Amino acid sequence: MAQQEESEQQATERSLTMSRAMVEAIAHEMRENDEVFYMGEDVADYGGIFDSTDGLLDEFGHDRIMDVPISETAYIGAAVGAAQAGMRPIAELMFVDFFGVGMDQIYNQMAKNTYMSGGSVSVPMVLTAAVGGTYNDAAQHSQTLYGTFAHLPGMKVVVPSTAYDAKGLMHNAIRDDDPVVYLFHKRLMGIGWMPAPDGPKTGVPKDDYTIPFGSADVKREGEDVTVVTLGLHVHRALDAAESLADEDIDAEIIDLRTLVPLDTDTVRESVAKTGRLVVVDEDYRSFGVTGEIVASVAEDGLADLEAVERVAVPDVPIPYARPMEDEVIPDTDDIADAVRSAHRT
Amino acid sequence: MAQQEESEQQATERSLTMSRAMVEAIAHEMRENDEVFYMGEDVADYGGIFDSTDGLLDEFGHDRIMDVPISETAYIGAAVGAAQAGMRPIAELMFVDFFGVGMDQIYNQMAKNTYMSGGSVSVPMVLTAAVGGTYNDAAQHSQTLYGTFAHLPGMKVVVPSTAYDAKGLMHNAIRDDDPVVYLFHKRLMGIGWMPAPDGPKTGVPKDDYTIPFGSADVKREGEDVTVVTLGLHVHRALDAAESLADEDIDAEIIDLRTLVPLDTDTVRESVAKTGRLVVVDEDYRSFGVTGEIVASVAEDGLADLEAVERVAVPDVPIPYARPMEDEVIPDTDDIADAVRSAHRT
Amino acid sequence: MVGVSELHEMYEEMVTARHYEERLQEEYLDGKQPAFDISAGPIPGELHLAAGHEASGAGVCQHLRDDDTVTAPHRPHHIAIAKGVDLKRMTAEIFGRETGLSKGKGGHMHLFDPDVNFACSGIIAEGCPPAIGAGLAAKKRNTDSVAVAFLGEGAIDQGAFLESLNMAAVHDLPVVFVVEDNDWAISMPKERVTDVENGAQRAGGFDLPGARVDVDDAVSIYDAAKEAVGRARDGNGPTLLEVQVHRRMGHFMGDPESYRPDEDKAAAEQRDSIERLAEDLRAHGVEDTTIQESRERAHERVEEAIEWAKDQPEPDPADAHDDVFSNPPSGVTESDPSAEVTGGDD
Amino acid sequence: MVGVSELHEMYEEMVTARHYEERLQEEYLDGKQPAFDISAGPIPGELHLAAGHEASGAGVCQHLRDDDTVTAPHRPHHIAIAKGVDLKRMTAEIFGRETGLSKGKGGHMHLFDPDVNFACSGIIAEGCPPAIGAGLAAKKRNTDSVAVAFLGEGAIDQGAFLESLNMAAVHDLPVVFVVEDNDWAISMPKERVTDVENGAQRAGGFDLPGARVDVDDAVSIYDAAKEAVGRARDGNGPTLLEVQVHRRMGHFMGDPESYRPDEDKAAAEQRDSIERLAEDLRAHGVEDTTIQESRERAHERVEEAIEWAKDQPEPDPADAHDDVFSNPPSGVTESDPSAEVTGGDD
Ligand SMILES: Cc1ncc(C[n+]2csc(CCOP(=O)(O)OP(=O)(O)O)c2C)c(N)n1
Ligand SMILES: Cc1ncc(C[n+]2csc(CCOP(=O)(O)OP(=O)(O)O)c2C)c(N)n1
Ligand SMILES: [Mg+2]
Ligand SMILES: [Mg+2]
Repeated sequence: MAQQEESEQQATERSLTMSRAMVEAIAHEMRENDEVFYMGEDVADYGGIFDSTDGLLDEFGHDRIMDVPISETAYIGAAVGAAQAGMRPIAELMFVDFFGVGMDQIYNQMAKNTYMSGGSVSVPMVLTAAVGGTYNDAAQHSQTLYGTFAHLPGMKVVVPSTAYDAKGLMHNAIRDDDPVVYLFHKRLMGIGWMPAPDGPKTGVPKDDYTIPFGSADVKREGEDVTVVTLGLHVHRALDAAESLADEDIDAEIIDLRTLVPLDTDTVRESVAKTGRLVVVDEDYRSFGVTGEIVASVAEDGLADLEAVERVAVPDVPIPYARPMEDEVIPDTDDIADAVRSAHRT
Repeated sequence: MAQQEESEQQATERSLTMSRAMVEAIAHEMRENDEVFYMGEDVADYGGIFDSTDGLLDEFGHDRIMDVPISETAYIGAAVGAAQAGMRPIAELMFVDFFGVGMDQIYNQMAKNTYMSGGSVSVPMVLTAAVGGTYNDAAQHSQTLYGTFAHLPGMKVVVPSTAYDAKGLMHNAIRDDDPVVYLFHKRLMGIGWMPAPDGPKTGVPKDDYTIPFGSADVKREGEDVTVVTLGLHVHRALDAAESLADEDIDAEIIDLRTLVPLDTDTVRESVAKTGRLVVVDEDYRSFGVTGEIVASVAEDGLADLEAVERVAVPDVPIPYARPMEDEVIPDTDDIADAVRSAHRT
Repeated sequence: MVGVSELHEMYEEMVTARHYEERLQEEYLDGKQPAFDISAGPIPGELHLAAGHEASGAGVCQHLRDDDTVTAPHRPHHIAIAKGVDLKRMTAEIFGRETGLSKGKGGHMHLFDPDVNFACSGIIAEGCPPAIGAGLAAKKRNTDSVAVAFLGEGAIDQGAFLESLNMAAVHDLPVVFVVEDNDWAISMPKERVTDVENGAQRAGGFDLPGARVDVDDAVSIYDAAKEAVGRARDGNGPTLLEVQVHRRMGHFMGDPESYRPDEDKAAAEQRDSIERLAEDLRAHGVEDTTIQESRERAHERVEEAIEWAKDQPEPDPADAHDDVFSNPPSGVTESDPSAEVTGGDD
Repeated sequence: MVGVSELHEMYEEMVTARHYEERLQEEYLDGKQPAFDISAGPIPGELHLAAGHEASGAGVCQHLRDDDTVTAPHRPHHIAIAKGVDLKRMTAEIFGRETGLSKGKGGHMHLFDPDVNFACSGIIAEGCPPAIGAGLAAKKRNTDSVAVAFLGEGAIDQGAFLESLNMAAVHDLPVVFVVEDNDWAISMPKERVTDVENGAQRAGGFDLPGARVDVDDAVSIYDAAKEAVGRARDGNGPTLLEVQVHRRMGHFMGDPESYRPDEDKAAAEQRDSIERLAEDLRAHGVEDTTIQESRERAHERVEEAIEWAKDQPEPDPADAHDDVFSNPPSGVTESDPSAEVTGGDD
């Protein structure tokens, strides 16, 4: 009996890496629904360069875990066509940095067909892509491009930061009737050769569950400064909050989880409390996520705002060498500095 | 004598449409420099669908005004290669909405090669593209996409609003050693079949002259509210200012002219004076230009800010039918309303 | 061999399509004369008419069922008519009315009729990948539906098309690519943009069968399409088919066509596939009066559709905020017309 | 026929390239063993080594001058060496040092050496359009320089390549496309992604000449490239050339290659183009000692470059803010290291 309870406990509270959690959701949906399939480069025998499909080939075979030619336009567009025919394809863009070779299908077809058809057509597909730097892969393989996708209407944009969220958001993404861009950060996946920080590996229920889009998660409550962030930088912000606590600065950390829809309510409520806003992301600084969050608070909560700081990649491509990559990707110290500065104001 | 003076006066103060002014700059640069050439679809015999190359074929022939296959990736990339070889190509993307078929060349090569080479390579090319709506061309042919290009580092982004600026900015664009994205608004060009408003047709000196990038133009001085805008909406904002003047609201209108580099100084100075900021553009509202302008002021001039309003295309693709297109593209009334609302605060 | 009743069907479709374009031209230019202003008149936006392309739509779609998918490019009307798209709602869409296929949101380059699996895209060649996706879905579901992607000869230089040929071939998808060669891509003649005279030659590089129909003739196109669609339906993979058609009007309405030699335009007008098909019908013993009746039915159908469309209400401006998503997120105020929208006209 | 001195040059280049990759492998894995952590060790980032591809770089570049342009893909070292890229600065770049070709900003997939007109891109097939642009520039300037785009066999399904074939053909550009067929695109064997066994077949669809060298042999590649480069240099237009090579190491360092049959890997290791070329040299009467001297010179050159590179300083973090533009706008504070940069480490 005790043993069974323990294993049940384990069953619901196993710790999984983000990649295992994501794969578990995909496998579940594929079991439940014959119309779900996965297309991408090296997703079959390799299991996804970043473990996004690891193990799926064995259960589902090459017909449902499909390696495709290096023709992003053709296969992402094929996903659009299959989705419009009622299937639920998942198409993987190996690195988000490659969006430019398939962007017309992503944006002019996938994202717009529902609107351009006046709603008579739906495009229930998921576009997955690996994002992020921190391992010196340089300018064409290290970006997050969060802002680029969030700016263009017609796509829901999901950025999980933990295994628990990755699973629940993936269930939601596959079941959603709209195109969802699901951006997973390489550094969070828990890949053998790219050690993750501690945070993303979390307890994950075995059963399926969904996390609704548009609900930000308050990862840490705090009274002094609101830090809004997502992806890898949730963990860096939490680390910063720990060290700031020693200085009696109490930071509230908000993980947006989805950019479209954007949960501005949670952000505004927090700023109403703290009066100080620091936005942190791993995308380029200008014309992107940090600007939007600041502007959305300034529009409706200007009176609450006493200080604003943005921490992001300066407007330069990601450099290769370590000292320079470290320089441009915000780290815990950069976040702590910004919070201190906001707190001083 | 008097007659000669008059004709000199005429010569320097002829009124030109924006398209004539743009073509005049291109022709001048092509005469001066054999390395300048123009590539695009229908730029030769047709003269550019939006008159961007009208008349150039006659003087320069098919070798320098080149029609190319409908292969945006190939010919924009060819421009990158020719530019790296030291030529000064101008490549035209017929509508900016088609960026997705050539975005990898635009962004991963054109915009990044200088940085990725540590500065050993330059890419002195101009990418021209027609932008904008107001004539019911629907979701795939009506966008400005200002924010998308401005967000991604490595490109200078130019948006002229008058013939005078169009010429001076084009001279600068062709002479600049970096990739310049030159976005001309169809509605401003003065095309026979798409009547322009009054503003863009201006006096234009016959000689060549440059307008430096990164210098916003205060189109109208005012004490009460700062309106920051660009492109077509400069003229709509000026119209709004006229009607607001009758209500004793004195709006200052700033034309950004370039998004990269961005002249935040002029904006901040103006807001320091007025305390009220309205940002107007014809791009999608979220994660774009309006957010950036608001955030950049909030960061450094929060204390000055008493009111903030954004007027932009809501986050929907551009609809076709007139009442709906009119609904989503900001008009003079929308701008006036926003200024009033900011003024009231 | 094609039977007389099928000839007859094609004929009526082609007459419908031709008359449709002529009538749209009239309606479009109404209000745009003498000075052509793209924003004036009852039909907004660009308009690409397909007069001279009718044989392609009719000859190919004759082999298609409602469950077969078609993707069409910016010049879609003749194909839509042949595929059985609801003519009234399509016309209402072109006039930008609320009861249009897309509630007025799409316009003439973005016609979607899920009932007959018809879709468009205004981006050159970008209808090809969704077509192979429809083919992939058919294959996965083990049905015998097929997908047909139509494109212009100017589109055969675009990556989206070329990648699609390869992917269709390697996955043996039930897809037919139909290239409508009207000799022009706006102002660019084919020989300026590719060295290949026969677009079907592209197929060889990917090991799928390619064929070209050199005459603008519905029966020849019917025959070639029969083979291609049959191959797809029987599970034998994709085909690339190029068919010669003619552009009888400008690229879009308002096109001065000053780049186009007069002889070329005149020749396009002479080689009339509709007249040719009428002769075929006569050769099959169909009476002139019967042919005339067909014409009249077609004309009536067009008039009815246009009349109906013009009677339809304009969309409510606030509708612009709907339909971004099939499943709109509850938190997104921007697409909620009742919310305050600063960019709007409320 | 190739002369013995050219054979000898190629041999030394190939040995240099092979030893270079072997040494980089060692350096790269240093610090990444026993647990492979991509962020550890002296060489950061991904590393795609070209052992087994040497014959292609040497055989093709033997015909090139400094003023000819080469674009290479993510697996560029052997090509760079054959093209005469500065080996020391290239190595410093790979080690991420300040004196690297790109001051440490580019890394091994983004090697640029304008002195010999060499460039790379890590995006599949996207080096092709810039190569045709270099060809276009040569043609416009009336020089006899040529451009060569290298790509892998996995890249022949990508639009950028296919569009480039067409544009090079229609403008008769002095360009050679060299497809290095190593049988694999990461884990995907060629037959999974295209129906065409011979990649050069793609050429037929665009009316440019195509040729394939079926054996991983420097002399055969030299001969085929001589014809192709000669054609371009003589103003007779582009060629598509596919050459068989072998991937002796994983796709990138750290690739478990569990998808790859042991026999395939073993076979790749057997068919060694370097050994083959040594035999050719011997057949031409070159002494073993001379060959051995070549090898030693090559090894020394590599060791020197690596030693030099490892001695070079790391870049200053603040340098990250420079070089976005050749002509930095004065108003842009973000790329000014002296300005306050919140996203930085200052
Ligand atoms: C990617 C892209 N580039 C350019 C255009 C602009 N454009 C619209 S139609 C057209 C010509 C198409 O020619 P073709 O494919 O032969 O079709 P046709 O118009 O002759 O029927 C062009 C260049 C576009 N819609 N999409
Ligand atoms: C557009 C694009 N898609 C995918 C990738 C990821 N990728 C890098 S190398 C590679 C395989 C390339 O195979 P091949 O062209 O045969 O070259 P090889 O690695 O065998 O030398 C892939 C898919 C990429 N870099 N760019
Ligand atoms: Mg055509
Ligand atoms: Mg390969």
